[in-house]
Amino acid sequence: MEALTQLQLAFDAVLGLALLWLAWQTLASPELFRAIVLFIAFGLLMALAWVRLEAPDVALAEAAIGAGLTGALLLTALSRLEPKNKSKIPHSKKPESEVDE
Amino acid sequence: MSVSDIITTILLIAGAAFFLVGTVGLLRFPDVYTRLHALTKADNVGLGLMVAGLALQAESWAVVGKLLLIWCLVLLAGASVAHLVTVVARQRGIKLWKR
Amino acid sequence: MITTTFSTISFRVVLFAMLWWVITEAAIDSWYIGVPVVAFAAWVSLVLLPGFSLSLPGILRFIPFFLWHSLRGGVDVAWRALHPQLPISPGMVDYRWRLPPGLARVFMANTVSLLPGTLSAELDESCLHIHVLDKTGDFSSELAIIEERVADLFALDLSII
Amino acid sequence: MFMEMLYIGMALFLLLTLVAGLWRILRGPTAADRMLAAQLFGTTAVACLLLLAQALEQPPLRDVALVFALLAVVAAVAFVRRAWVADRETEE
Repeated sequence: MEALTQLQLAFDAVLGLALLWLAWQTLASPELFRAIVLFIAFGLLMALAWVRLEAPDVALAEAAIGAGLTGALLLTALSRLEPKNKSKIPHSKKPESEVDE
Repeated sequence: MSVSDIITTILLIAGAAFFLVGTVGLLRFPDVYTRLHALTKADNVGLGLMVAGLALQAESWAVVGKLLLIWCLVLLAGASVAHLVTVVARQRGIKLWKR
Repeated sequence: MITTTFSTISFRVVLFAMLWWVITEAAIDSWYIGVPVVAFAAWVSLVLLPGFSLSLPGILRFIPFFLWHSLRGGVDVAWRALHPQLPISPGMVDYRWRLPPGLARVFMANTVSLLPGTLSAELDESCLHIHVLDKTGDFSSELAIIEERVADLFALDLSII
Repeated sequence: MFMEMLYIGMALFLLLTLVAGLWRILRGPTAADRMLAAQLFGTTAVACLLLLAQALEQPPLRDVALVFALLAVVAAVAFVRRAWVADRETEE
């Protein structure tokens, strides 16, 4: 019993920390697209958190609305916004390239 | 511990190993296309093994069916998304990685 | 468009009834909603995707083939990802279709994406363009085998085309 | 007892690989890479949910997993259809 509780505690701790960190990264991201992807990831983890809180129905809503639909809507919104914002807000400090090393 | 428990244990650990490999591939592979390879294959096999392991423990045939349904959906989603991303990446002119 | 036969309709109805049974985890009292939903789903599916032929022995032969090769695909990509030198040399390969246009080609493209070292990139009239993880491998014979299996599944004969 | 520990332990392991995958979202370099990482999250979360459904004896969690499997595609397709075109100038 003891070991099982500890494992569950470890799971909850990792989940909680990852959520906090993701939330912070989402808010702090200067790049809108990255913020949206982080938000989708946040929604997925949040659904897992609801599961751990024994609320599968809320988890269902979170997965469907939070991660799926809101993510898609935000991406669509971004594609509408982008041309106007391009001149005002710098996207990222260095230009992206397709090969990292 | 029964025989089915032992098989489940093996399948779950193998499945988890494939998920780890998927993440390693995602982090190590050099371009979008190769990362897609790692994702579609390793993850689908990982989930497949996990589904097989959990199906052995399922309480009814309907649950086995539901697990298989979830796996099929993920397979379909993985393959379609991989294809879409590849098409658009090629249209955008993202070059293939060369050593 | 192929005419909708009785067997197509009954096949779809049985398929959706099984799906409902699985989704509700065999709850008996859910069939009040289930019966109209199954009928509606079968009707919509016939409108969206008119009947096509599948061969049952083809399906039964395809499943173990697919499972075995996707497992191989997973092991292959695992080996490459974990190897310290990262033994990959990606490239593009073209494969000339023998399958007729339509659902069978789409199905093959999706299957190819899940099998070892290949990822379908583009479908056009004559060729399937494939991204391969290691261009030194022999892909054309492997792809021909996959194509035969898919043709078998859809009850098609490749030699006629 | 052992089986419950195995399920939770595996779920924890999957969660850790998921956190490792976050690095790809942060790092990029292209938008597609970020989206792929999110896609991976979806699959891993499905496996995680199935394990938890078995461990906590909560069959409804399988329905959550089903929704996850379906909705992972929605975001990815929205990305391919819309957002990728929008950030054309930021790459290359």
